[in-house]
Amino acid sequence: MHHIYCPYCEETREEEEYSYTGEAHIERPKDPAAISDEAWGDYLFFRSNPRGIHHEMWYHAAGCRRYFNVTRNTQSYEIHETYKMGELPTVTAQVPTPAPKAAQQGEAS
Amino acid sequence: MSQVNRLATGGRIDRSKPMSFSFNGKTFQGFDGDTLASALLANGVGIVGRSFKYSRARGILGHGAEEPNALMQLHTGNAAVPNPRATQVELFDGLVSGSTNGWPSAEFDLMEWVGKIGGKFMPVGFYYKTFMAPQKMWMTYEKFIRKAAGFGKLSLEPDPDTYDKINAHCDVMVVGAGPAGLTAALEAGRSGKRVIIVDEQNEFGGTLLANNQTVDGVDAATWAEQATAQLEAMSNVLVMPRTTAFGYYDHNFVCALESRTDHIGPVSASGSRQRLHRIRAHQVILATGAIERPLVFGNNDLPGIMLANSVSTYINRYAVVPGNRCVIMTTNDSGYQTALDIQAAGRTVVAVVDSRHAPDGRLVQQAKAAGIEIMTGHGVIEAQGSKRVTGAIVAPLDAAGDTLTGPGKTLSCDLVAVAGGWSPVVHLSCHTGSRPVWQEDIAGFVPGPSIQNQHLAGAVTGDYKLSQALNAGVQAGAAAVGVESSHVFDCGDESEGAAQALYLIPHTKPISRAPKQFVDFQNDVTAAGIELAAREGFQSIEHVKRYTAMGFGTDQGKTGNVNGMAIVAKALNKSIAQTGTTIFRPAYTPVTFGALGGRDVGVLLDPARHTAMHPWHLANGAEFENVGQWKRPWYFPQQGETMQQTLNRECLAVRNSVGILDASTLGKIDIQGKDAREFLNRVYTNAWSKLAPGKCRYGLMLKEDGMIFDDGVTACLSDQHFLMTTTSGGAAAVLGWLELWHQTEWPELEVYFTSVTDQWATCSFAGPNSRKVLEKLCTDVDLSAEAMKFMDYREGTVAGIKARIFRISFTGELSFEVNVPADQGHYMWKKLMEAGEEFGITPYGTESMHVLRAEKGFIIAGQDTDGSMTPQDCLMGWAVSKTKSFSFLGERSFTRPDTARADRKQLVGLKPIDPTVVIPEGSQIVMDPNQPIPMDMMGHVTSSYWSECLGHGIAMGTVKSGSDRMGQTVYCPQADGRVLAAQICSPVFYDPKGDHHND
Amino acid sequence: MKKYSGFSLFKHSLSHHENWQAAWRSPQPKKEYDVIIVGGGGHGLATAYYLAKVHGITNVAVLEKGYLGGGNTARNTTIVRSNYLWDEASKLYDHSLDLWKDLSQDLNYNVMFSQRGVLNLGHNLQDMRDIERRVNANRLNGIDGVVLNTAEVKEIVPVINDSQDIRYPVLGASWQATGGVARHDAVAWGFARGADSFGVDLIQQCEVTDIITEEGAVVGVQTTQGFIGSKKVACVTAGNSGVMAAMVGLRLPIESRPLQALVSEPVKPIIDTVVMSNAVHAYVSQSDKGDLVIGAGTDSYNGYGQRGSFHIVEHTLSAICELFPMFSRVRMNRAWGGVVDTCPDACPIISKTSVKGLYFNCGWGTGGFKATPGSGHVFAHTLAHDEAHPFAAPFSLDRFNTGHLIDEHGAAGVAH
Amino acid sequence: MTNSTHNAATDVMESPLHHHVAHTNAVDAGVVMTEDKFRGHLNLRGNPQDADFMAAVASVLGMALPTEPNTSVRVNGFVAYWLCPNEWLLIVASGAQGQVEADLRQAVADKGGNQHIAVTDVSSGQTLVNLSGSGLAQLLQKSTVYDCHESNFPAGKVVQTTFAKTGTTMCKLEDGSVDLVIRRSFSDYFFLWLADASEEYGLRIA
Repeated sequence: MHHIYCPYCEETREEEEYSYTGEAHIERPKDPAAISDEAWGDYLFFRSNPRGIHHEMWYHAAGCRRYFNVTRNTQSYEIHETYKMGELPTVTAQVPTPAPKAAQQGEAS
Repeated sequence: MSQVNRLATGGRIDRSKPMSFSFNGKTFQGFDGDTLASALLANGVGIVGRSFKYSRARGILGHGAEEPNALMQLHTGNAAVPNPRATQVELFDGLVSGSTNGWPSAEFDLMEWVGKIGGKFMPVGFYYKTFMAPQKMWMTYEKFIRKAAGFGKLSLEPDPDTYDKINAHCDVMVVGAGPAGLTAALEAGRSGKRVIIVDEQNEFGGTLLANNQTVDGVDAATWAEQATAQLEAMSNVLVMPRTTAFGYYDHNFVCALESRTDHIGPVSASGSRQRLHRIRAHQVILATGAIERPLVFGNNDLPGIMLANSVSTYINRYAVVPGNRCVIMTTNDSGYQTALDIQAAGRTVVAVVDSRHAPDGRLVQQAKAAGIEIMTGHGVIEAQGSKRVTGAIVAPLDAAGDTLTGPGKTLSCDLVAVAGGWSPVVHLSCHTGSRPVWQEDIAGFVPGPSIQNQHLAGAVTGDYKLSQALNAGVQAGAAAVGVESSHVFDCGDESEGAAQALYLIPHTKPISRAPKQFVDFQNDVTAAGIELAAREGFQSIEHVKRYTAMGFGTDQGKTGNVNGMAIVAKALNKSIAQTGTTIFRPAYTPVTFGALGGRDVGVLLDPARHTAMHPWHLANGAEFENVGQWKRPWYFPQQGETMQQTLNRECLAVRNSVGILDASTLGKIDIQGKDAREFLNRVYTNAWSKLAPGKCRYGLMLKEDGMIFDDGVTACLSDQHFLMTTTSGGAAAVLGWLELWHQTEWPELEVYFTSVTDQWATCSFAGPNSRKVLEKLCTDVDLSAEAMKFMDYREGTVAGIKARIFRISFTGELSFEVNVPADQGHYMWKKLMEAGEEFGITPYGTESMHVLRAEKGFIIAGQDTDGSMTPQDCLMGWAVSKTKSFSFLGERSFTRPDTARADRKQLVGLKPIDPTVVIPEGSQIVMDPNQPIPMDMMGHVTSSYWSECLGHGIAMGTVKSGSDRMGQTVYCPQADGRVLAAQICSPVFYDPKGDHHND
Repeated sequence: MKKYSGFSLFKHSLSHHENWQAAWRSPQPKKEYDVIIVGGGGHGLATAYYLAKVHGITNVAVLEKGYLGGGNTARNTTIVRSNYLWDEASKLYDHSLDLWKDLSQDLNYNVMFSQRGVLNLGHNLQDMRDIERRVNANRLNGIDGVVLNTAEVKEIVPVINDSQDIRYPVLGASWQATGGVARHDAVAWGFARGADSFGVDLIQQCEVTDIITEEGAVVGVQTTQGFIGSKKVACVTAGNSGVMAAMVGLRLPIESRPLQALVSEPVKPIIDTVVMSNAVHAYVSQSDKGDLVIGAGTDSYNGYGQRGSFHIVEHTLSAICELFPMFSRVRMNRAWGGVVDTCPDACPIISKTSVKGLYFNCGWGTGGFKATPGSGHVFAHTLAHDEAHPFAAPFSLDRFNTGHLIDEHGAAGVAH
Repeated sequence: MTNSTHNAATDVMESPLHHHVAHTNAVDAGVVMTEDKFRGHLNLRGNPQDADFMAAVASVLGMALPTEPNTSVRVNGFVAYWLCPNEWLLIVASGAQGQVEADLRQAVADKGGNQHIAVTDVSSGQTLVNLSGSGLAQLLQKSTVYDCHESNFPAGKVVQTTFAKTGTTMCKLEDGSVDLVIRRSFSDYFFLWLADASEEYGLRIA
């Protein structure tokens, strides 16, 4: 049961007030028409999904209705920091997650 | 029967309050302060149940949460409670109890013979090795297996009790009110911080209540009473007896179950039976103590074989001595205390059998001085008896306790008290993912490192001395509130000799041939079973657990696990540290479903949302439909009407005169700001740059994958002010969606969103006479066809109320929607009904609305779309702009290979060939109904109705390349064998040119 | 492999069960294998079994970081059914159901597959439309299923609350009589024993720490027991698939979420079938031991902790008490969590990757147990032929780029 | 621009909780509920860093908007709740919301009119409920996951959080009672919950 600090309400609140909304820092391509189907598919669906440090977005649905970022360990569920939209994390994984690159299909199938 | 084992004096029972209770149909007497277990033992009841697999007679082993055998069936009728432990049931007058197993009774169980004979063929894992052929027979075998399933029995009637929940917050949560918990709470409480202390028992004190020691010169039990009174006097401390902390979750969230009325009667007379406390604590102190381990030897499950510490507890706390001639089997000094207690109670100690060769502790000396016979370097290798222990075979052991060094002899006895060492209660600390650590010196697991703000105190750390527990509690309490304390308690001489780590006592025969040596009593897991599992390759402790079912019982292995792990380790030639332990999961002790569900049942299961006009709908006989959380009128039947007759009447009223619909449930989002148009351009498929104030436009909203997510009409109230409508079920999701994009991607856009769903009540009235109705109530807006065109928006006064008027239509008829502040919604509705009376204004519900819109081919997002439909699939390419400079959400996905395919399923109209037929919604569509199964399915029917206005059935459905198949006949094979044929057509069945709504 | 039977039990009882042999060997890893399967859960073991049995490929290692069948196989609510909506999914799951029917005999291991029937309840009109649609699709695909009304549901589950005045009344259900439950651990053990008997090496306590590639092709894996070579590496690691993919710099369309389940104390049999309700998030059956086995919803966040948040369990049990008002007096014995690999379309990935010789079988989300034999069977084909089995072909990774998703939860909301 | 003014005629207006007055009122009730009906509720959005905006609002309300999270300001019958860094709930006298909205827009326009603001009348979509009594603390514990202990929820504090299975904005008052903002469509559920949760203390509708 997470206890999460909302950087806008400046209080730690119960998990029930929030909803999780996915990996953070995934930027929408500036010119979607210009990118390949692979790159678009990657943006839509492919995620880093690490075991360990994860930067993710939560929505303070029952509170201030702000989205914000959380750096959380997906194994221990420890929350290292929460930070506002547009800010960058200060706690990052020692071994960085791989650069975005979709696992693509071989030709045969 | 008299209380043969009850002592005349002593204990914490109230002899002035006798209580009568029944067990397996017989009536007994006990006292206030008894547990069902202590009362049964007082009355000399030995057999309390039968074992699960072998139907062996079982008696009470322990005195608390660890009890594996004494599972009861309590109360009768709808109050029946299956499976509570007799050791945790407080006695009350009139309590009705019984065993959960045994046929015809627990005392004389015929299944015992099946177990005795069949048991030989039922080693662990035997199910996996047989009953395989033929496969179909398994269900038949299983029927018999299931007959033996389960312990207690549930009533078939609904539960008469209620359960509720409390959210609590504190600075310090103390789990356990034994010596360590009490001093921890006292220390923390003195700081003035908010403290909660819980204990599963009715009385605080834990081991202090059955202890002969003194605390700072005060008798232990008296000290506990004083400490409890001090805590109760602190306003910042919440003292909760009968409350079990059963789960420890992340970020110091602890769940505790408070039993509020179980000790009073079978059903709660008023208030809740149990209350779940959801506690968020800054600091948690676990003072959960330790549980004594039994030892594994032949027939060690016979009634009359008990934990030594439990025997002492029954004597000291309940004034019950559960036997006359007692053998104590011990591996450490604590067994000697039990011997002294038995002797003090006036019963015979036959011998203390100590596996150690040269014990010399303080208690050993006391026992010697008391003249108690001590057999050092010996072990009980087998118990004798059938329904109760009658003797113990004792044999000499080598120093390691591995091998017998001489012949055995039999000691006659009716009670064997077993002291096999202690297992700290590490359960809660495991719940948050911390793995327990084996500590060789105490031969037990202690809590491992944790990332929670967690402190440990007392026996849970493997330190069993009373003074240490009290002092550790002080330190934990001080640390939790950030102070220092130097208070040290004195409990006299507590010196003890070293304990021996012994789990299985060897027998003259190898394990596989020895009499059954039980490890897990509840699941009938034996040492031989564990050894067999290891032999068969189940080497991980988790495998052993799963293969043998060790630790799977309702006691979750509280007494048996460590012994089992030791036996596995030995079989594999590993250390216990290497073998490791299984993980304890919540709940520490079982928790009623009712308490976990709380009050969120019945009408409170989920909020039912109502519109301002809801009272009118109720008063006028509406049938309701659940739409999201909303209750919407489904149809308004009149006396004697079938549902179809109602729909026909409602639909014709709209087509021919005027009908009225409560459309308040549609989501409404107020959008203001300079960039509102730009924002709409990005989230909708169509263009919003040029929509003039006073105009409305329909919009489709897509997810980034290009699939329809929501739709609705948005009105331009002023140049920088829009009102968006969403589907009834989608309002919250759409608002979250808009905020997501605004806050995360486009914060530079100056736009604000505010939900106004609840602010506005919406009356939608449709039909050729709708203008006439509105004209009667609204004089300040020119409602003429020329002045107020289709998709126009005006502000005006309707029935004296400032209103927003929209000329939009979901029925294909001339139609208006009037929004008024919801406080006046009910009034507005009534005024419209009055005004419409002369035209026969007819209220209609969602079902007629569905029919009317289907006649016009309008989609319902979520019914005609399913998350896999693009606008093009719905033949709504007209609503998709190709000229917007910004690539709107979802646009890019249109050009993906699959989304761009020509043979995608498209939404088309379906006209049944037989006009009287209404094709069932959900029918699958095929081109050739005679093809063999599996058939090539082309799509399915999404919406289908009888159209009274058109005089035939109509339907919408998805069909592969549907728009290229106009005029083709498709077939819908039904489960009953009928094949319904339909012709593919435009989904617009009614007024294709739109003359009516433009009227 | 010594055959198990009632007779063998009798025979061994004469020697006090002292002579049973190990169900599988505990070999040291060889230097190189034809195929390495990473993940010794049900799906990985089934893959190994069918690779050997159907394709004759026996120089295979299954590498398991913990113990066999210790992941989601050990943690699920064991529901088996095949009444999925879309053709692609229903073919795959029905293929699996076919294999289930003879699995005990095939493996000579009683996996206790019990076809006690599965009900999927509908609580509102759209639920019922979806049920009709799915059952019709099932029927025309040759999968058994009928739509039941409330009274018919009540007949099958007499203890269900059939009142129409409750917040979300039971309006009806789909009923797949051939669905049911199986003994989850036995499935892993049966496949393990079967694979071992063909010579497959099952290596436990062997964690893969890296996947080694040369020139875009797999050459082996680095493990806690050293380097093991192979030109084909198949990852069948469920919730850990993202971690495996990251080893070669790939990402997957997968997020790993906690999925919680719980059991009650054993009580005398009270329900005979599997009852599932998506709308109120509750799934229940009763085991042969008497436990009520209950599945809860997925937590919304990513988590590898094998535990989720308490409120998910609370929510599920309020729904259970609403559906079965007498169950509120039964007690929860134990609750736990698995790590499920959820895909955007609630369908699996059975696929090659851009790295030659690297294959993934994952994304089964909350519904993988029922697919165990089918998943292994088709994946073995994919590995053996370096080309997807026809039933597996739609489940390739590139559907996320082409848009050819098989949207089971979008369409029917029944992903469990 | 919308100026929705309420008709004063009370038979025309129904508050969200109007039909619950017939509740069996307990003697010595531990929980007392009072609906403060028909107050004007305005949702206000704007940039608190924009001095012109803040000044404009202050000129209308006669008080500065609260900028500290979870706080409120209460002056001359105006109440302003902080909802998020750029959002406030203004509670004004019954029927005054139209005028206040117009005044706010005018005041902002007077500052140059370039401010990015939004004012939305939500008076009818929600209602203000006051809860008090000796059972209040426990009732709140049953109903919300927020820590309502006075050390965490002092007078004047405003919190948006859950209330049973719905949401609320609640404000602690000086007298120890709590004002709750309840959405209209959830008000029947709210009352069912309240009646159930307060049963052991007794409930009186004032």
